Parts: sequence; structure tokens; C-alpha cells
Amino acid sequence: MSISFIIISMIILLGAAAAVSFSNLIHCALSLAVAMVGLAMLYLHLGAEFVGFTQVLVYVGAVSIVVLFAILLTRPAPFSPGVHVPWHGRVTGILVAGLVAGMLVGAVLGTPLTSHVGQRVITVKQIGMELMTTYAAPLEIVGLLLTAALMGAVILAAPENGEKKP
Amino acid sequence: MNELFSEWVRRAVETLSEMLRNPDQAPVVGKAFIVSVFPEFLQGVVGAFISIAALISVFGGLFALLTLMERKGLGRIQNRPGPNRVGPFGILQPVADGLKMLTKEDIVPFRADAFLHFIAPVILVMMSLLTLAVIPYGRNMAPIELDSALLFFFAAGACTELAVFLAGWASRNKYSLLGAMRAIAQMISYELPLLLASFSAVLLVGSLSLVSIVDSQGGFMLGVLPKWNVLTPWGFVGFIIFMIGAFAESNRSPFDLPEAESELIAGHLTEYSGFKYALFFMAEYIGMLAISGLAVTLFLGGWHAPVPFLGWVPSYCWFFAKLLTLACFFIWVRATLPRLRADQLMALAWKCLIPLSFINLGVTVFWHYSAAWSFAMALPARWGIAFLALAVPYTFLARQLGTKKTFARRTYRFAE
Amino acid sequence: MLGTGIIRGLVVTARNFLGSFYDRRRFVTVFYPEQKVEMPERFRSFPFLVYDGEDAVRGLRCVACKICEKNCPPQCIYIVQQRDEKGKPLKHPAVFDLDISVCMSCGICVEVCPFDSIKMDKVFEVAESARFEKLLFGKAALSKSNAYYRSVSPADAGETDARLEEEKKAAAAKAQAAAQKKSAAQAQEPQ
Amino acid sequence: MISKTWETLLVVKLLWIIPAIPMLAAGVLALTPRGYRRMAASLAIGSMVLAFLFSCLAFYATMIPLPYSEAWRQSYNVPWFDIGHETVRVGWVLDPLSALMLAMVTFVGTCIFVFSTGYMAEDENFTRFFGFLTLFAGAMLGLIISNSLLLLFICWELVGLASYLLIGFWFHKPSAAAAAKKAFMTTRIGDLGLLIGMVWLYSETGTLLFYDGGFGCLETKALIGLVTPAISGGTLAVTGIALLIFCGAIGKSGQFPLHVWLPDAMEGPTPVSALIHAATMVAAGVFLVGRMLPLMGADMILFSGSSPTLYIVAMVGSFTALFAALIAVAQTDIKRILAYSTVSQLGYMMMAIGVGGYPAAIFHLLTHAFFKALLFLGSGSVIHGCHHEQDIRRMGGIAGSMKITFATYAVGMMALSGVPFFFSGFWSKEAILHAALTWTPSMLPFIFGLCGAFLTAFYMTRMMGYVFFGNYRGDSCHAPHESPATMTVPLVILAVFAVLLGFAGTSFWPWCQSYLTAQRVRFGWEEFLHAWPLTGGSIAMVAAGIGLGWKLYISRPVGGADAPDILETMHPKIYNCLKNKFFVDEFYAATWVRWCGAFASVSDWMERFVWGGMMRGAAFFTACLALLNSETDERVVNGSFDGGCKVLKASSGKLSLFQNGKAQRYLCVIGAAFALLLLALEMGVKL
Amino acid sequence: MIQPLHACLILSSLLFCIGLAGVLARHNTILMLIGVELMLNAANVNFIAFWRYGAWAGQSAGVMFAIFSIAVAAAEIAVGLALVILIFRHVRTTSIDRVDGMKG
Repeated sequence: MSISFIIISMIILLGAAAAVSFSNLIHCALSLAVAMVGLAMLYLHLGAEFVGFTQVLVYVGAVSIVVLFAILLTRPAPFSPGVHVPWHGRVTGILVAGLVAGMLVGAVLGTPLTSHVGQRVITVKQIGMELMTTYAAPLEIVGLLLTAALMGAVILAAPENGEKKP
Repeated sequence: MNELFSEWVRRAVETLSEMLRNPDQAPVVGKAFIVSVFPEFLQGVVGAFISIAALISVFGGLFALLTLMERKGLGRIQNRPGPNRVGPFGILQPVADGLKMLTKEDIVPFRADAFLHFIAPVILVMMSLLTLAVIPYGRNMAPIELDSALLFFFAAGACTELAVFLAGWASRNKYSLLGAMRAIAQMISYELPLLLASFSAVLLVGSLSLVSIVDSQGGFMLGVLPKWNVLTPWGFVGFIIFMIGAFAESNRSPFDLPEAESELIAGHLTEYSGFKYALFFMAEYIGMLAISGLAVTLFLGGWHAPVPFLGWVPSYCWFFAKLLTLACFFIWVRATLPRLRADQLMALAWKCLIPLSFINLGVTVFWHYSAAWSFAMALPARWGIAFLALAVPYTFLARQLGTKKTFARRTYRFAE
Repeated sequence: MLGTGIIRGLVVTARNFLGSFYDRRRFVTVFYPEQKVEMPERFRSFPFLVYDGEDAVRGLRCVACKICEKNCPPQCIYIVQQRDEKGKPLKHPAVFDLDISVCMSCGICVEVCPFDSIKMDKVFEVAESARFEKLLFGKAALSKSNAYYRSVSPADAGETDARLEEEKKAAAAKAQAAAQKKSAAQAQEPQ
Repeated sequence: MISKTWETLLVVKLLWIIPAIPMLAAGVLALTPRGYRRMAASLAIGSMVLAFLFSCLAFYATMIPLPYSEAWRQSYNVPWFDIGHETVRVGWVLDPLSALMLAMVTFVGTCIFVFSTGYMAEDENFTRFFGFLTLFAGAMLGLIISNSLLLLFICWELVGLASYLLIGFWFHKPSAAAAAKKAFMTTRIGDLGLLIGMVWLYSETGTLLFYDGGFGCLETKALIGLVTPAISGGTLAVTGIALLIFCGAIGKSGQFPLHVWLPDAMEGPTPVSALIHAATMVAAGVFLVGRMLPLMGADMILFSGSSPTLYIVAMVGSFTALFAALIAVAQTDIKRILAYSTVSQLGYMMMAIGVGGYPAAIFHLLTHAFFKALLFLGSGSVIHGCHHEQDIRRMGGIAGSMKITFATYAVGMMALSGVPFFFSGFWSKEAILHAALTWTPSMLPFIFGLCGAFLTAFYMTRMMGYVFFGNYRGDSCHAPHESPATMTVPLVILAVFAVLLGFAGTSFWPWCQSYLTAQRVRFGWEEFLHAWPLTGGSIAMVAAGIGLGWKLYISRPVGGADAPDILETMHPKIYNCLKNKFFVDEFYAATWVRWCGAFASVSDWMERFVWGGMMRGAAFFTACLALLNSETDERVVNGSFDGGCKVLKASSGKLSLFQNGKAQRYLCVIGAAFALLLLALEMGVKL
Repeated sequence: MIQPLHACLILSSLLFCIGLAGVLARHNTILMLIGVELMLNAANVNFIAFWRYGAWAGQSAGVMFAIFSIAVAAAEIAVGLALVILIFRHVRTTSIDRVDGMKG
């Protein structure tokens, strides 16, 4: 475990924690982007170059933008009554999450695993070959899924007939 | 101690003579020498720092030069001399501009998100500079040789969208937010043709690495014509699509809607002043240079010489010559074309460029497979088929873009 | 065909670019502080007061009638009439202030002046470091000789001078006639 | 002289261009707006002409390797995709069969395309029509050249699709829509057999390529593997596969049990009937059987020289030939007569393959394509001239006003009837009958074929009599008129070929047959003289048919539009039976459709009464139990009821907290349960 | 000294639990979606970690899974946010607590 790993994990964890705890939604989405950049750095650190750059391209370049748009599109009407959030709901959630975290960490630490020490590299060419041979069917299915998701999202979010523009 | 010093001097002299003997590799040799001075564990860091320093100084200089060139060039095109006061022929104008920007008051609007307001231009500049890291500037002169360099370029480019949004949102100004939204919509729309156009080069080379893409463009056809991608049908169309996308991505005229001064004050830049504004300016110019560098790398043969007998000129000179040519083209276009309307902008991207770039990808595949043709008229046949496959859809797409609407003649009513 | 228009536009700008190097006549600008554009005859900047002769005080044509002050749309003129020891008004302004920062160069003061004493200048380089003090021109700063007026706008000045001459002549003739009449009357009276 | 490398490398490797050109045109036409009529027509015809030129090149390439020492066949295979560890490969093959078919399809197609520009000139969906036509042409060409059963099947389905689209081209007519549906579904029945046969073949041989340098499924190695019981697990396999594949051919070529769709398919535009339902697509079944001939005849080894598969093929074919010819005698729709004639002629081809006359079958396929396309186009011209009237009883006497059409139609009629010596149909029919005569297992095909020849001559003469002779019986306001040049020029070209083509396969100079079997063509009168008795017999049959037809329909002009047919007055019962096509459709309606309905109603009855009754019984039983229970409850537990009720209410109130619609509450429980599960697992691991 | 594989796994479990906490404790649907994204990414970290440190040489399944997972996550967020916008149009709020009825 190197210093860079610790720094990267701090970025990821702090970014993630910020993403779920800020009260301003825009700040949350931006923190999510920070966490995603951290994750990309982690992938680079682990040698998965392609995944790292894809992570940035997809999450920072697309997903966080979409989230930001959604936030701007769903701002509550002015003078709407704020939602009263019961404190115990929050505490229960955090407690349950903490419990799960404890269990998971315990499980991980309790499992003997050996780490492979040498460097592992996967080139883009290899990935491309794999995608076109072994993973050809998943690739097609993902393509289909993305198309379906695109159309589904458009149909869902498109204004219905006769609906007045907000 | 003395011996050590004399050894160092001897090696320095050797390096210098090597650099003089082989100017093509001079920067590489020089860097290697400087790095070798430092102890082993520092060498990686020092090498990186040298690259960074070189990049920032060169591109900072280019930025300054470009602002000057832009102002002079625009002036000439409009029959004015352009800036000519500071220094001989006004060449110190960028310095004066910089000083002015530095000394201006930094205004942060009341109720603005101060931190985000500050961080947005920083991220923008950072990401623009990051994109410079993977471009091969000369033989053996890519700062980072990545296997997926093109992906890196676009990943870093994608982050600029976020920065633009930040700038718009953090300003708490409706003009800023509108401008930012426009900018994001435009960037996302034009990223597709940009990516698709560059993928045609990737498809043919079979690698995302910019170094190998440049390497594949070395050599000459028939002894005179360079094997640049732009000199193939798919490469030519790809280059044009790429350049249109590049204009839009760097928010340059005629795609400068996000900062349209006459409609949106200055878009997401409205609430920025002083040095932050200068940073935005710098990011825009560096982004423009970076994307021009990518265009040079993908389509214009990178650092390869255009004619065989000029091969002795150092490779990086060729790269920067091509880069500056493209930058001048940017300025030229800015002086020529008026700004598009928002719907025209989107129609151009989605109805014309994206279909065309898909067709271009198909033509690239055809080109790749028809390379094996060996009969007598193979080359003209390839050209002919590729030309037809591109020109016919182009005429159709272009025709349906042309607006058939005729607007009613405007009438003016003067005060009586 | 999409694209041909763009190319044509590029050719036009390129022609302008290259033309700007070999054809100086294309240039619409001059190197300003060194070179200056010859101002047109009718150019006007701000008003000034004309005096005849050498003495800026006694030669001043202004009689402090305040017509210009009343007619000035932005009201940038301020006039105080001079009075002698007894308080009797004299035909001379004690104070004539003109706020350059307010003046809009409309020239109405010139139109209404019955004495041709206020005229439009051609000096436009009036930038100053202080906004209120230095741009409020007083009588001394405003007074300029008729010779100067003749040098900045010769046609106008010539016309004005000629008319003044005419009037003077007419006045003299009238006076002469009156004198003759008077003398004639005086000559008849003794009889 | 062009070198060997040139032809192998270029022609075979680039054979895919031939189907690709019309396919590309179809793609462009699919995107073309309605208004671009001229562009659509020129694009379609241009693509066809281009494909024809390339086909000529391919045809030429197959002629080069003469002398015919061995079968000239070149195939080129490319890997398509990987499934697991298997690589699926497709390819194309160039041999005399595919070269001949290519040339025929592209040539006839070009003629019909040109004809269509005139025939469809007033149609609103002109561009769509040409889009479908080019799609069909591309798929058909792909079918012809494909060297893989998989690729062939894909193209096979594509031509089926194009046929469906074109039959239902005037889909606003309910009859056209129904016919399209019928055609599609009927052929699907056969295609199911083909698909099963294909899968079976793949599982037995491990390849779907026809020719693969000795490893294809039609080559010796695979065939030996198929017929060797020790390897393939049963002698049934080869016969089963062959018969299943033949099922596909039956469906597509309209052979006996599945012929019902073809006459109905005449609802489509006439050029479509000419191209798809006469000349090319329906012949694909014959082509398939011809292509798979090594497989079809492979069980010959098992059954000591006589193949049961080929026996079935011959029987089905000969029966269809006679059966359809009989029906054609009593039809009154001009296109339907031709459709039944097509079915009959396809039966001839099938029969020829079955009796071992494969080259005769293919030769007949070629000649038939030309003269049947000619006849269909001629009928289209007649229909066009008679203002879209298709009933032959309302025509008549138009020979004078439509001279070119009449002349070309007469050529086609004589070719189809087998008028001796100068018409192509004579020679091809002769070759088939000769093959049938020499077939030892049975004489039935020969007899059926001879009867069919008689009937063919008869019904064609009848049709001529109805259409071109006598008086015009249609609407007197509109006189029939000759069609424009775009329609008559293709007719003339096709007529010329309908005559000339016969000389490529005469029995004294059987060039076509020799070319197909890769033998040197020999000129000699021996064959001709040897077969003279047979020839004389068949000429006599044809003469009898024509003479009878002449006597009944031409020498004595037909009375009026509503007058009964002469045959009807002579034998009303038989005529009625023929007129109703032997009641096959009714038979299907009475059997299959009825059975399906009956099965559905049986299921319904079962649902209603048996399962429902059981349910009701169970419910009744439960109700009884409940009654008993309530009695007990009333008496025994009444005292403690209130208390129990209270407890229930309280606990349900508590329980309802878990079902409150708050997603996060649910998630919390899930998370907690997950944590507990992990805990349990960890403890378990520790223990 | 803790093994690198363990470190990665602990990082991913913590990330997962932060996402879980976000989903459980926050009432805004968009924030819940952000939490789900974090959880998905925690899974991705596991894939990459096992690819990098696992004992099975020559396998690229981890990287492939991560790539597919990113694609699926992109689809998920698109549809999820479309749903959120749709719900917002009906009930004018993005709070999950208000979305407890089966009727719009």
C-alpha cells in the first residue's frame, strides 16, 4: 500500500462522503465528479488505463452533466413547504450503513487472500480483440441496452401531449 | 570534487555538441542530460517537471503570440494595422494585456458561490493543459506515450464541460447560466462528430496511441505526396468534420454562441474579471491550440515533413509550423463567418455532421479492406467509389440543411 | 451547395488581408497622436467665446445677455453679469462658466447668440485627470481671439466678420445720417 | 488471354459485388423521398444493368477453363463471426449453375425493371416499388452465389420478405393484404423444414459451407460421414436432412401441398408476378434442390442405387405438374392461368431433378424464366391495354389493336406449349421427358409429364383464343390500346431470347447440359435420332392439345362475357372441380383451419368445464369446511374471539409499518438483514 | 502490513457503504441515485482490484466487466433521472417520501 494509494482513497472517500452529505444538490453532483475522478486515478494506479479514461469520459463528461441538468430541471417551486426530514430516519440509515461497512471490512480482513505482485497491463488492442471475440455477445447486448435506455429516457422525460411547458 | 565537476563539464559539452549535431533530437538529448544530473529516485519527477515546464513555457508563449496574431490579423482583414504601440510593431502587446488583467479588480458577485467561482477557471485551464500532454510534438517527443492517448485527450476535454457549467452556475447570473447551458449543449453535440471523425483515423491505424498514428503517416506516395491522412478521401472529409467540431468545441466563431456578446453579454464569462477572466481566455486559446495539435496529429501527418527534400528540418519545427497554420486558419475563419443561430447549430451537428461522419467511418472501412486490391485500376477505383460514397450523401444532407424558409421583408417605421 | 459560400467568404477576407499590405489607401485609420485627420469644415466640439483685438477682457463680444444660458438644453452655461460700483449692470460677463463634461455640443448657444460672441471650437482633446474641477472651463479658458476663430473655421469666420463689418457700416451710416439730420436740424433751428 | 490468377482472384473474390450493387441501390431507394421518381427508376435499372455486366464477367470467367476436364468451381470463404470456439464462415461460389442463374436473373430482371417503369408509371409509391424490387434482386443474387447454407437461408428469407412486401404492395386492397399474408405464412411452413434441416445438417457435419476445399457439406468427405452409420448414428440422417431441405423447396416453389399461395400471389403488380412469382424466386426452390443435389442423392449409396429422396422429389414434381395443369384449364383470370402454369412447370423441373435430369431441369428453368417472364409481361401489357381488366372472358379480339403484344405473346405461348423445333420450351421439355423415360423406378413421371404437355398446349391455346381472338367483350367505351415502348421493347427482347435460347440445349448440340455437368459438348444427330420416337410422341401430344384448343375456342369464337365455357357445357362437374382448384383451399379450410379451431374450442371447453369444474369442486369443498369451521367458531371460540381480535388489530398495525410505501425503510431493513447475514456467515466461517 | 488487494477491497466496501448511507439517509431521489452510482462504482473497484491482484494470470474478465458495468451505469442513470423528472412533473417534488402512493 503506497502513499499514492492512500491519497487516492482519501480523494475517493471524501468525495463520496461529500456527495451524499452536502445540502446543496449542485455541490453534491460536483463532489460526485470529484469522487469519480478519484476512482479514475485509482484505476490508473492499478494499471487499467482504458477503464480509467473511460470512467472520466463517462462519469465526469456525461453522467455528472446529466445529474446537473436533472437537478436544475427539478428545482422545487418557490414557497413550497420544505420536506420535514425526521432525524431518526437519517440516523437509522447511517447506522445500518455503518453496520454493513463494519461487517464487510471484517469479512475482507478475515479472508486470507494473496495478492499478485507483478505488473499487469492490458492494452487497448487486447481489450478490442476481447470485445470482438469472447465478449461479442455482451457487447451487442450492451449496445441494445444503451439504445433502449436512450429511447426510454427520451420517452419518459418528453413532455406529454397537451402538457403545458413549465 | 574537482574530478566530478570536470566529468560533468565534459558531459555537458558532449551533450551540447550532440544537440548541435542532431538538432532534430536536441530537446530529447537535453532533457536526458538534465535528468541524469539528478539522483536516481528523483529522475522521474524531474523528467516530468521538465516536460511540464517546457510545455507551459512553449504554449504560454504561443498563447501570447496567438493573441497578438489574432488582433493583428483581424485588424489587417478589416483594413486596420492592429495593435502597434507597445514595443516595435506592438509585439509587446500581450505583456501589456497581461499586466492590465493582473492589475484589474477581481469582482466576485454577491451571493455567488465564491469557491466554485474561483475553482472553475482553474479547472478549465488545468484540463486544457492536460490535453497537451499526449500530443507527439516531434520524433520521440510525446510528453506521455499512452496506449490510449486519444481517449485521454477526450476524457480531459470532457472535463472542461463541467468547468464551464461551474462557471455559469457559480456566477448566480441568468446570462451566465444560459451561456453555460448553451456551451454544454454545443460541446456535447459536437463531441460526437469530433470523436467519430477521429475514430476513422484510429480505425485505419488500429491504435488509440497518437504516436503510432503519427508513425503510420510517415513516408511518401510516388515519392512526392506525403502519406498524410488528409490526402485520402475519408481523411479529407474526416479532417473537415473534425475542424468543424474543433471550432465548436473551442467555442470559436462561428460557433461562439455560448459567449455571444450581443445576446448573452458574454455567456459564462459575464461575471468574471481580472485574472480569472484571463484564465478563461488562456484556456480557450490553449484548448484551441491543443485541438489543432490533435488535428495535425491525426490528419496532417504530425511532425512529418511535407516534402522529402525538407526532411532535415527538425521534426518539431514542422509540427509547430502546421499548428500555427491551423491557428491562423482559426483566426481567418473568425474574421469571415457570422455567428450561427442556435437551431442551425444543432441542425448542423445532428442532421449533417453525425450522419456524414458515420458514412465516413463506413468509407474508412472500405478503404481499409480495399487496400488489398491489386488489379490495374485499383487506386482510381478506390478513389472513385469512396468519393461517390461521400459526395452523394453530402449533397443530400447539405440540401436538406439549406433553409427553404423565406422571411418576410422587414419594414422599418421611422419616428415622424 | 453547402460550403461554397464559406469558401467565397474566405477569399474575400484573404483579399482584404493581403490588400492591406500593399495598398495603403485601404487603411481607414491613421496613427493618431502623430497623424491627425483633417477635420471637416463643419466639425464642432465645444463652444468658446470670441474676442476682438488683442485684449481678451475688453475685446470680448459677450454682453452677458444670458440668452445662451437660457437656451442651453443641458444647462451647462453659467453667467454672472458684471456690475459697476453702483450696482448698475455692465455689458460684460463677470463669470462665464461652461461645464465641458455636461455640454453636448449641440451648438444651440451659437445659433441664438445675437452678438456672434459664442462659437464652436474644433478642439476635442480635452481629457483631464479630474472630472469636476478641470472640466469646468472659466471665462479665461473659454476666451479665444477672432484670429483663432478665423484659423479654425475660416468660412464661418469670414462670413461673420463680413456681416459684422456690414452691420458696423450700417450703424455708422445710420449714425452719420442721424448726425447729419441732427446737424441739419441744428442748422435750421437758429433761423 | 486473361491469366488464371485474374479470374480466380478477381472474379471469385469480388463476386459479392453483384448482389451488393442492387442491395446498395435498395438502401438508397429506401431513403429516397417519393418525388424522386426518375432518380429511383434510373438507380434501380442502372444497378441492375451493372449487376448484369458483372454477371457477364462471371459467366465469362466460367467459360475460360474449357476444356471440361473437371467441374469448374471456385469458392471463396470468409469468417463471419465466432461463437464460442466455432467460427461461422460464409462464402460465395462460382460454378456453371450460379453463373447461369446470375446471368439469367440479372438479364430478366433488367427487362422487367424497364417494363415496370411503364407499368407502374401512375403509381404513387413508385420509389418504394423500386426499392422493394432492388431489395429482391439483391437478395436473389445473394441466394444464387452463396456458398453457405446459412447465407443462402438468410437470402432465402429476404426474398420471401421482398415477395411478401411486393404481393402486398397495394395493401389497401384487402385481397392483396390477405394474399401477402398467405404467401408469407405458407412459405414459412416450408422454411421451418429448411431451418430444421439446416440445423440438423450442421450438427451432423459441423459445417454449412457447400464447398470448402474438400471439407464442405456437399463434398465427398462430409457426405461419406453422413451416410456412414458408425459416425452419424443412423441411416435416417441423410434422407431426413434432404427431405427437410426439400420442404423448403416445396414451400418456395409452390409444389403440391403448399402450392396454394402462388396463384393468390398474383394480387401483386404484374411485373412482380413476372419477376418473382414466375422467373426467379419460385425457381429458387429448384435451384436449392439442384445446388444440394449431392446431398439429395447421397442416400443412393444406402439404398443400392435408388435414392428415396429423389424418388419423392420426382413424385411430388410430376404430380404437381399434372395437377396444376389440370387446374389451369378451367381458370378465367389471365394471371391465375399463368400462375398455375408456373406451378406446373416448376413441377416439371422438380421431376427432372428427381429422375436424374439435373441439367435438363436447370435448362428448363432458364428457358422457362424467359418465356414465362415474357408471358407475364405480355399479360401485364394486355391488362394495361384493357384498362386493368384481368378476366379473360372480358377480353377478346385484341390481336388487331395490340400487335406487338400479340406477336410476342404468341411466341411465349408456343415456347411454353412446346411447339417443335424453333421454340426453347420444346427442347427443354424434350430433355425432361427423355430423362423421365429413362428413369427405371417408375413410369409415372413420364406419363404425368406427357399428359401435362398435352394440357399445357391446350390451356395456352384456350387462353389465346379467349384473349386475342373473337370479338372484344369488355367495356365498349374504352377500346384496348397498345402499350408504350418501355413495355413493348422488353417484350420483344424477351421474345427473341425465348426463341434463341432453345438452341443452346437442343438434343443434337446440348451445350447447356454439357456446360452444367462440365463435359465437352458434342455435336451429333445420334441423340436426336435415337430419341425420335419420344419426340414424335410429345409433338403429337402438343399438336393434339393445340388442335383441340383451336377447335373449341378459336375456330368457334367465344360467345359473350357471361356465356359459360365450352368445357362447362360439356362436363359441368369436372369443370367445376377444376375451376375450384380441386377444392384444395377448401380442403385446408375444412381440415387444418377447422382442426386448429376445434383444438382451440376443445381447450376452451376443457378450461371452462374440466379445470373450472375442478376449481369449483375445490371451492365447494373449502366452503363446506368453512361452514363447519364457522359453526365451531361460533360455538367454541366465541369467548376468546374478542381478545384475539384485539391482538390481531394491534399486531397488524405494527406490521403495517413495514408496508408503508417508504422505500428507504425497506432498504434499511434489507441493509440490516444483509449485515446480519454477513455476520452469520462470518461466525459460521469462524466456527 | 496490509495486503494491496485487501486495501482495495476495504476501500470498495467503504465506498459501497457511503453510497448505501446516501441512499438510506437522504430523501432526495437524485441524491439516492448518486448513492446508487457510488455503490456501482464500488463494485467496479472490486473488479479492477481482483483483475490486478488476483492470482489468475492472463484473464481480462475484470476489466471487461468494469467496462460493461460503466456502460450499464450510464444507461441506469439516464433512465433513472428521466423517471425522477417524470415524478417531479407529477408531484412537484423530488423527495422520496412523497412518492409512496401507487397512483400518480
